[in-house]
This record gives sequence, structure tokens and C-alpha cells, in this order.
Amino acid sequence: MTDLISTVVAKYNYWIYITLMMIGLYAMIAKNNLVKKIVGMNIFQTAIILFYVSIGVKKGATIPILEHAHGHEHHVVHAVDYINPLPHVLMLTAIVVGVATLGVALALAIRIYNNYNTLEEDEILAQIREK
Amino acid sequence: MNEQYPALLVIVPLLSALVISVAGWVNKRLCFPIAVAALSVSAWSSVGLLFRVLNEGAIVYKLGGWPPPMGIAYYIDYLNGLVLPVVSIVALLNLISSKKIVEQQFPDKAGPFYTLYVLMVTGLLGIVVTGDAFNLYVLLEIASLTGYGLLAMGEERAPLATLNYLYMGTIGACFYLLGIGYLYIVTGSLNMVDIARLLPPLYQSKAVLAAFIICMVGMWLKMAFFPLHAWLPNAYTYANSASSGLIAPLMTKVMVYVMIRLILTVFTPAFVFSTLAVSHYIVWLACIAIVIGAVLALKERNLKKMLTYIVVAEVGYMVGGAWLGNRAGLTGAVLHIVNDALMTLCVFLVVGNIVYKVKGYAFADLKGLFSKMPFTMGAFVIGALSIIGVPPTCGFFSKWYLILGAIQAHQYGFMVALLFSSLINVVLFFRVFEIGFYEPFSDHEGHEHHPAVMAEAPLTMLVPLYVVAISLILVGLYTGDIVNHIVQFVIPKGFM
Amino acid sequence: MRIIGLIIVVVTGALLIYAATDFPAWSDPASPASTYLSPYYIEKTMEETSVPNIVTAVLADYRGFDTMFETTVIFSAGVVCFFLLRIPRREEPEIRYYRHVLTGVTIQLKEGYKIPPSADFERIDAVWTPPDLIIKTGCRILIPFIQLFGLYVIAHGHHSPGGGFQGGVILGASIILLAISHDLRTAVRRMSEKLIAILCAVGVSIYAGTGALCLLLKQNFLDYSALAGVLHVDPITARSHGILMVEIGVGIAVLATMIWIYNNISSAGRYRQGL
Amino acid sequence: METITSIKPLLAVLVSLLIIPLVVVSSRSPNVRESWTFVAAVAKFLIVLSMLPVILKGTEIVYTVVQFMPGAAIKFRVDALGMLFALVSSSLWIITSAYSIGYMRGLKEHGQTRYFCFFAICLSATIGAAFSANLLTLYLFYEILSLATYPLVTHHQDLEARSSGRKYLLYVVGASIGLVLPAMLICYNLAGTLEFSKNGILAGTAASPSLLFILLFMFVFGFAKSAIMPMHSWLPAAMVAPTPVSALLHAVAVVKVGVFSIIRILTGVFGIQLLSSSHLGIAVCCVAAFTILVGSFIALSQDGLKRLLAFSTIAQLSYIVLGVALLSPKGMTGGMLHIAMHAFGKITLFFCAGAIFVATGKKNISEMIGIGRRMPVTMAAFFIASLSIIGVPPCGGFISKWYLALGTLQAHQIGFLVVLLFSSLLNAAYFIPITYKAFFCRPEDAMFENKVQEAPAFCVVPLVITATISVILLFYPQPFLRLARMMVQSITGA
Repeated sequence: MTDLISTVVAKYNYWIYITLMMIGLYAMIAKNNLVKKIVGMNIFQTAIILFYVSIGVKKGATIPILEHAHGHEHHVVHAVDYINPLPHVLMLTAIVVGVATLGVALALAIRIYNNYNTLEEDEILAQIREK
Repeated sequence: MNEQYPALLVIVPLLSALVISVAGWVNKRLCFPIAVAALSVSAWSSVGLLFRVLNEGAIVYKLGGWPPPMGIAYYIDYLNGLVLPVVSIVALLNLISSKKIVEQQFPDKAGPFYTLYVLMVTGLLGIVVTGDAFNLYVLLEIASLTGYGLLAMGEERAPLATLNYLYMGTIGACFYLLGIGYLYIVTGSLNMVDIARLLPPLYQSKAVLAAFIICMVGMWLKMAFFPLHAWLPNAYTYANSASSGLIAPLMTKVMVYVMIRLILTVFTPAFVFSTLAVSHYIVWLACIAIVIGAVLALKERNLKKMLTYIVVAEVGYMVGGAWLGNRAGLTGAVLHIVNDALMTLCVFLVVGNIVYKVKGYAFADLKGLFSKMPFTMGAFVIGALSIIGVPPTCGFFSKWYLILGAIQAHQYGFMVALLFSSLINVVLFFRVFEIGFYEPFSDHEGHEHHPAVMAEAPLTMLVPLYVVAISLILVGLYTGDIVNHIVQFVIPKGFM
Repeated sequence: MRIIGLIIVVVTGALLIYAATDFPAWSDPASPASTYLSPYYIEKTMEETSVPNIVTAVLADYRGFDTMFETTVIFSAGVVCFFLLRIPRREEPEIRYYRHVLTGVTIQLKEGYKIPPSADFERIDAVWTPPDLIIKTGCRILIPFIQLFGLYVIAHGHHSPGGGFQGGVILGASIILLAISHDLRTAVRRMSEKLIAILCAVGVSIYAGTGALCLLLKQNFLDYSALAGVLHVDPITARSHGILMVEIGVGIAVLATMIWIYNNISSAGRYRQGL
Repeated sequence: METITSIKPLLAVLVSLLIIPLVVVSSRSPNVRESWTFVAAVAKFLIVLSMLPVILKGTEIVYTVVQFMPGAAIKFRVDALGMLFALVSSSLWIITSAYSIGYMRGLKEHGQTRYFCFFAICLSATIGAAFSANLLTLYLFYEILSLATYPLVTHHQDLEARSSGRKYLLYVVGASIGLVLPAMLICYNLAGTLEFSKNGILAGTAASPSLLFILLFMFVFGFAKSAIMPMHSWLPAAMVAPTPVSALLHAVAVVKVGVFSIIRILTGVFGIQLLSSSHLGIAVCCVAAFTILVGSFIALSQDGLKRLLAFSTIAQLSYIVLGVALLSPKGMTGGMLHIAMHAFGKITLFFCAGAIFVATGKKNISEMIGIGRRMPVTMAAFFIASLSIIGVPPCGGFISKWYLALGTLQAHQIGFLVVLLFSSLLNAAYFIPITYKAFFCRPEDAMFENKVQEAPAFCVVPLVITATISVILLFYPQPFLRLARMMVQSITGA
């Protein structure tokens, strides 16, 4: 039992990201309002960003900016002192992608609103069926 | 310059897209020629690359000069060497055809349209050429975002259909990203070849299994593989024909390429077909995809939507072929990427011509088209025959390999599904031919001359169409060479 | 739909949880991710690129190609929003409203008439509401500092958290703040649509152009060490300078695109008053 | 067997395709357009003829166009059987072209350019099928032929044409994709090649008898152009086509390609050893015999002349299949010879039906009483040709029937001899009354308006020619008999 609890605690970052991601996914599938779906999509993407960033963490390490950089050329850099920079780099990209997708999604939502005067999916579908 | 082909392939369209976007503010008429020039360079480089691969074998191009896995590398072997020219040439042909459509439908926005078009091609080419799993994700997003923009410009229903596509596409891409994250967490690498090198001891790991499943589901979402296909028909149907002519032939095919790349290079067949041993189920799923696609297409009374369901069925062909897990099936799947891109382009160009002239694509709009637009319909017949799978068009030969693979793998269900879909395709296309050919009905015995008023599409639309139509036959006739010199080497040695 | 959603969520979640049991624990220094590539970056960045901020070095150099496309992603989002939303200016006659800036008097002109642009009159929409004076003034004071900070973030990306994206967003936010606190017309008067659109392309071009320059200098694409001859420095410092160049490009692109997206979305492509 | 490589087979196939652009370009001046068709027809015939001496010497002509994979290529091989078939169809194309001009112009049909174009494609495909060296090539030309015939069958573009066209496609294309294609692939998987060989490519493979049985019938029914029951009903439906189409395609080219394909399957894919050792030949014979009898019976009850001819064709095609499936040398000779004999006879009958239609607009037998007095030449030719189909001297049909009968005896299958003889009686029963009524019954007064005369010369001359050839073939059945014998010799090795 304690084993299980310690595993659960040791990996808490994964549980958080999974929960968030599923909240987002559920919103995207089940919500009726198009903007709520977009919000769900953003939560979904952010959960993945959280996942990646949490991979980079290293116990006892600091942010990946070298101390004593210029002027201390002979200073030895130990990898254990700095957290993994790669996930941060990747997530910078993912954030940008998220923003871009959000922008495009909102633009589409505006177009839809102009066409149908609503953003509720069932109302839009009803309007399409009427035509 | 020869050794810079991999970079030129992607960089030239990228820079040109930027130039086009500026040119759109200066002089709109400059946009189209720049776009054509850019894609011509891409096409030229991709063909050059293919010949280099044929002569020298796989090529690695280190971007930024950093050796992989530290930096990002382009990795070109026979598989993407074959797919690259297809992507660039299909894009180029459709671009030429789209000139008139843009002039007719949104002349004010020619600048952003061509910008997005060329960017999308950049993204697709980048996906195919890259050897880095994360770089693939970024390019995937470029191709997707620009694709959303292009598709949403269409009829009234286009934005909603595209928004649905955007939701699905984002989930798909995010799943892929998550899968890559899983691989990263267990291997620490992002380079495809490097991951493959590090993976074998981890084949039993749950994380690798989950990574594989997530990546596959993500790709299936993006390629509209049954039962994840629901977004595709509407999104492609309501879009303007210039965009659907680019996206319908290429997007799903490039995603199939990514799937095959993941199976062959990243996870390796040893893991996918031996350790997992789920290929039977996937092939059955593909059978269902083919049958459902065919049946849904049968239900449509609308040419473009019917074609989109055929695209769904064709995805089933390729996924099934790849998952048969034998040499013939995989050959068929790879060959079908090429062939299906060409045939889908052919029929969507036809739809473009029809929409350009008739302003509609419902069955009712097709009446008397054989006398109105005989050349367009002639090409349509060739494209349709290829989709049906009549020799000597190329569609026959990929079907040939797929069925052969099914027989060798004792997957007779897949064989039956393929034949069923061919038969349904006969019905589908001849129904369209009938409308174009018979209606409006002549009097009995048909001695009366129809007042056949020719209203054929302009030459800039017909020439690309005929290039594709003829290439359907030529590719069919040279199937033997393509298989012997290229596809054969795609499949790892020792693979049955 | 809810039940389907629930089923999908439960199945997916179960798969992810199942996989997570095989993952290394949080902040485990011995995890493959921390031991395979990252030590190389941490230990070699300084000697190979002369940039202390490892994230910047990896972002703009080792994986610079990713970042170029990342910039392209944001650029394409800008173009997509413009493509979808922008309603092209039509010369259709319409009723126009003008406000005399000094007196606050609003006048309505009949269809087809307009007042030539002048400092005395500003054009307004029918739904125009006067911006709050406190907010207006407060923002006006804040904006220069925001912009200065944005420039700092871009320039200091080599040594501290920051870089082109962050700085670009801050710069873009300053203009967006102007649009929110005043109205969109004011912001567009400061940065016209054409300028923004061209800046977007220019920003990405700086990045891709730097890469292409390396290619012309007989190195691989984005291999900044090729710039050493042009800049008259050693190849390692050239890399550092190359990173700065592309960061500036990224900054410009992000700045312009953020504004462009905001302008199009907030006014639904009409470029009137905005939010 | 000696072989030489020559591009001639490819030329023979391509020559009619090459004139299509010319036909399209000259669509505004019909005379020029039709002369192109003649040029192609004559050129094709001459090319085929120029290969004849080589073939008669016992040499085969081979030409590989393109190789797709080991054992599967587009490849031509001209052997005696292919030569026989090619000779028949290319020579009859010349005559049909002339007849088409008379018929189409006589009826002022629309879309004549389209008509001549697709006719040319059909002939290319027919010759291609005749010269195919392997199953893949055969399948290719078979499919092209199916599709190119569609616009001809549905030439009138009315509702009836549409429903007939649907039936045609359903049977012919549906069966070839649904049955032949998988069967071919299974063969390829078993044997690793699709090249026709003397002993059959399936001989010596690990196929179980039940699999062989299934494969054989997938082929026999899959090649639905041969109209073996129950795959026959497209043929009567296809009679909505203009008569020259019915004449050349549905009496000669298309249906014979079906039968020809089955012969290739029996002799080249399965091989007679395998067929006789596994008793599969008898099974095919039974199906063919059934088709012969039922086809003849249905023909008895038909009033539409073209429909009657269609059912007669269904029965006659099965003679060919029966003869070959008997697997006895005489029977096979008779079967192959019947390709030629039936072709000349049946095309004459169709020409006559068309000529009557052009001259009077009548389609039904009951309306043709006394027509022999108005159109004596046509009806005389009709009589001669029907004698040939029945199989009585002085017509060529007699020889092939004779060989077929001998073949049944040689194979010790008396039952099939009875079928043959009984069917001949039935043939007589439905053909003789037509002639009798045409000549010896007095027409009711209102039957024909004013003066009905013979059809235009372009219609009459061709049918006289073919009727004459039918007679000549009895006395001089060369080179067809020699070709058939050579083919049988090479298959049986006797």
C-alpha cells in the first residue's frame, strides 16, 4: 500500500497532466458551444506542454542558464547542475503552435457566427437542416 | 548546388511564400508567377533528390551543420525520395489550375491565398523530408494551419466543417506530440533513426506501447481512417476547388507516409508486426473503412462529396496494405500513395473545372456534361477508371499488389473488401457518367441532335488536368520500374 | 455525445495512466531524458555557441530549423486570419460618422460623402463609446515602458530568460493595449495594416534569409559559422551573432503577427472600432 | 517452338488507336472521317495478314511492351489461335465499316464521330486480346473492350439504352472485376507467373482440386462476355445498340473475346492434362451444353429478330466452349474453327436484320412476312447464313459442326453428340420459318408503306460479301482450319 502511495506521489506530475488533458478532451467532444470546445482544445494542448516541461525537471538542478559564463572560460559545467533544456525548447514551439491554432479557430468561429448568428452547434445544425 | 537539394526543396517555397505575401500588397499579379516558380524549383529539387537517392542511396542533410541527434537532420531514402516528387508535382499542377479559380472566386485575396498555398506545400514537403520526429510535428502544424485557412474559404458551410476538422486535427497532432514525448521520456532522443537504435531493449515497455498507439491514433485522425473519418467529407466538400484540389490528394497521403515511416523507421517492423501482433485487427478495421467509405459514397447525390468518401475508402486501402505486414502489401501501400495522389488530383481537378463552368457539383448540375465539357469529362473517365482499377491505369497495379499481399497474408477479407470497393466504384462513376451522358434524354432512337454547346474550361485548367490524366497511364505502364528501382528498397531486407 | 465523450476520455485516460507507470519518477536525474542528450547541450553550449542561455542556444541554433518553422507557424496563422476575416475595402457609399476631437461633437454624413483625413475630425462607428480617460492616460504612460522592456527581453535573450518570442509578444501586447484602451483606428493609425503585414513577412525572412545566407556561403542551411567571414569574428562568436539575428527576426515576426491577428479578430475583419 | 521478336503485334493493336485523333479532327466532313476508318481497318488487316505466313510456318511472334513484375507483363505472342481470331475480326472490321456507313447515314444517327472512335478502340482491344501472351495482358484488353463497348451499346442515349448499359456493365465489368481479377491473382500467387504455357501454368502447383474447381469457374463465369449461362442476359439487352455494333461486336469481337479467353484459360492456364485428370473439362462441358439447349429454346420463342439472333449467339458460343472443353483433338479443332465459321454466318444475319431495319423500320419477325419479295438479296443472304449457323452444307458452319461431332465421339461423350444434334434441329426450327414466311407468305396489305426497296448499297454489298464467304469457307476452309489444327497440335503435342 505504501508502495503504491509512494509511486503515486512520485509521479504526481503525470496524473495532473492526464487529468487536465482528459478535461480538455471531454470538453472538445461533449460541449455544444464552439468556443467552449476551443477552450477545451487549449486546455488539451496546455496539458501536453505541462507534461513536457515536467520531464525536464531534475532534482537539485537550476534553470538552464550557465552561471559565471563569460570571463570564466575555465569554469567546469556539470550537467547535473542544470535542468534539461530540451523540453523547454520544444514547448516554446508548442506554445506558439497553440496560439496560432487558437487564432485560426477564433477566426473560424467569427466566420461561423457571421453566417448563423449563433455558436451553439445544435442550433447551427438545425439551421443547416432547415435549408 | 546538388548537395543542397534537401534544403532548397523546403527553403525556396518558404522564402517565396514570404515574398508572395509582400507582393500581395504591391501587385497582386506577381503572386501567381512567383508561386509557380517556387514550386517548380521544389519539383526540380525533389526529382533531383530522387535521382541522387537512386545513385547514391540514402542521403543525410544536417541542418545548421549539427550532427544528429544534437541537431535536426533531413533523411532521404527511397521512401520519401519517391513521395517528394509526387507531393511537389501534384501541388504544382493544381497550382497552375487554381489560377482561374482564384480569379473567379476571391480575386482580392490572391496574395494570402498563394502565400498559404505555398506554405502548405512547404509543410507537406518538410513532413516528408525530415528525419526528426519533433520537426515533423512543427511542419505538420504548418501544413494543418494553412490547410484550415485554405479549406475554410468556400461555401457557407465551409467554416463550420473546417472548425470541426481543426478540432480533430489538433487532437491528432497533439496525440502525435504526446507520443513523441513518450518516446523522448524513455529514450531521450528525438531523431527517428536514433530512436529506432535505442528502442529495441524497450520493446516490452508499456510506455513504448502507449507511444505507438497514441502516434498511430493521431495519424489515423489526421488521415481520416475509419472510424475517425467524420471530419473529412464536409471539410473537403465545401471548400473552394483550388484548395480541395491541393489538400484532398496530398494531406491524407502524406499522413499515410508518416504512418509508414513510423512503422518502418521509428518503431521498426520487428516491433510492429512481431512484438505487437495486432495487424490482423487493423486490417479488419481497414476492411470496414473501405466498405463504409464505399457505401457512404453510394449514398451521396453530390459529386464532390462522393469523391471525398472515396478518399476515405482509399485511406483504408493504404492502411490495410501497410498493416498486412508483408512485402507485397507494403509495396501496394507505398505505390498507392503515389497513385492515389495522382488519381485524386485528377478527379478533383475535374470537379474544379466543373465548378468553374457550371457553378455546382450536385448530380443535377452534371446533366449533359459530356457534350458541354468533353475534354474535362474525358480526363474524368481516365481518373475514374484508375480509381476503379482498370488496367493499364496506375490504380490497377497498386490494387494488384494490395490483393496479392492480402492473399499471401491469408487476409481474404481484405481482398473481398478491395474487390467490393472496386465494384462500388464502378457503380459510383458510371452513375455520374450516365447523368452526364444521357440527361437530358434524347427522344427515342436518339436521331435528334442535341444542341451541344461546348463550354469547356480554360486551357490553364485543362493542361494540368491532361498532364495528370496521361501520367495516370504512364505511371501504370512504368509500375514495374518504380517497384524494381524504388519501392523494392523501401522495404527492409529480410521482410517477407 | 456526453456518453461517447466520457467513454473516449476514460479509455484514453486509462491508456495514459497505464503507460505512466513505466515512466521515471518526477525530477529523476537518472531518467533517459536527462542523461542522453541534455548533458551534451548543457556542457557544450558555451564552447560551441558562446551563449550562456542554453535554451536560447538550443532553440535558435541546435534546433534552429524547428524554430524557423515555429515562426512560420505564427506567420501562417496571421495570414489565415487575414485571409478568412478581412473584408476588402469596398467603395460602397455608406453613412459615415465623424467626431470633432476638440468639442466632441458628432456629425453624420449622408451616403457617399466623407471628410478628408485631418487632425480635427476622427471617424467613428455608430456604436462608438468614448474611452475612459484614466485608462487612456494610464496606458499611454505604460506603453513606452512595455516596449522598452520588450526590446530588452529580445536583446538579452542570450543571458537571461527571454528571446525573440517573448520580446515580440511583449512588443505586440503594447500595441494591442493601445487598441484596447483607445480604439482600433488609433492603433491602426500608428501601425498601418500594410506595414504589419509586411513586417510579418520581413521577420520570418530575416530568419530564413540568415539561413539562406549560410547556404550561399557554402555551408549547410542555418550553419551560422559560415557568417564568420562576413562578420569578421571566429566561428563560435558567429554562431552567437547568428542567434541574435534570428532572434530579432523572430521578434519582429511575432510582434507583427500578434497585432495582425488581434486586429482581424477583434474587428471581424472590418477594421473599425474594434472591441 | 521457334519464336521471333517483332513489333508487328503492337502495331496491329495501335493502328486503330492512332487514327482516333484524325477521326476527331475530321468530324466535320464525314467522308474524310470514314476514310480514316477504312485506312485503319485495311492497315490492321494487312499487318495481321503479313504475320500469317510466319505463323503458318510454325513460328510464333513475341513482343514484350513493358514488364511489370516477374511473370506479369504487357506482352504479345502471336500463335495459331490468336492469328485465327485476329484474322476473323480484322477482316470483318473492313466489311463492318462499310456497313456502318450505310446504316448510320441511312438512319441519320447522331454522334457518328464518337461511334467510329469507340469502334476503333474496340478493335484495338480485340486484336490485343487475340495476341495476348499472358493473362494480365488478356485481362487488360478485355477490360478496355468492355468499357469501350459501353458507349456503343448505349449509343441512342435514351432510357432503354441506359438500362441496357447498366445491365451490360453489371455483368461484364462486374464479373471481370469480381471474379477474374481475384482468380488471376490467386493463380499468380500459386504459379508465380501468368504466361500462358502449353502445359498450363497451374499444372504442378500445390492447388487442391477444390481450389482448382473454384478457380476454373471463377474464370468461366468471370469472362461473362462468353455469355455462358447464367451470365448471358447482358447479350440480349445489348441489342439496343445500332446494328453494326451488334453485328461486329456481339456476334464477333466482344463475345468471341470472351470465348477466346476461356479457351486460353483452359489450354494455357490449366492445361488439358490437368483438366482431364481432374475431370474439370466435363464440368465445363455440362455448363456449355446446358447453355446450348436453353439458349436455343429461348430463341424459339423470340419475336424480335435481333433478340433471336442474340440467343442464337449465346447457344453458338457455347459450342465453341464445349468443343474445347471436350479436350479431344477433333473437338478442339471444331471449337476453334467455329469461331471463324460462326462469325461469318452470324454477322451476315445481323447485317440482314440491320438492312431490314434501315429499309422498313421493322424489328420484329412477325412484321416481316413477305419481305423477301421486296428485299430478295437481303433475304437470300439471310437464308444462306442461317444454313451456316444450323450447320448444313453448302455453308462453312457444316465443317465446324462436323468436327465438333467427331470430337464428341473421340472423347466418348455420346451425350454431348445428342445435345449438338438436337440443338441443330432447334436452330433449324427458329431460322427456317423466318425465310419461309419472308418468301412464301403474302404480306397483309397494310404491312409496308408504298414501295419498300433494298437498303442502301453500303448495307447490301457487305452482307452479300459475308454470305459469299460463308459459302466459300465450306470448300476452302483455309487458313482457318490449318490454324486450328496447328494450335491443337501444339497443345496436345500430337
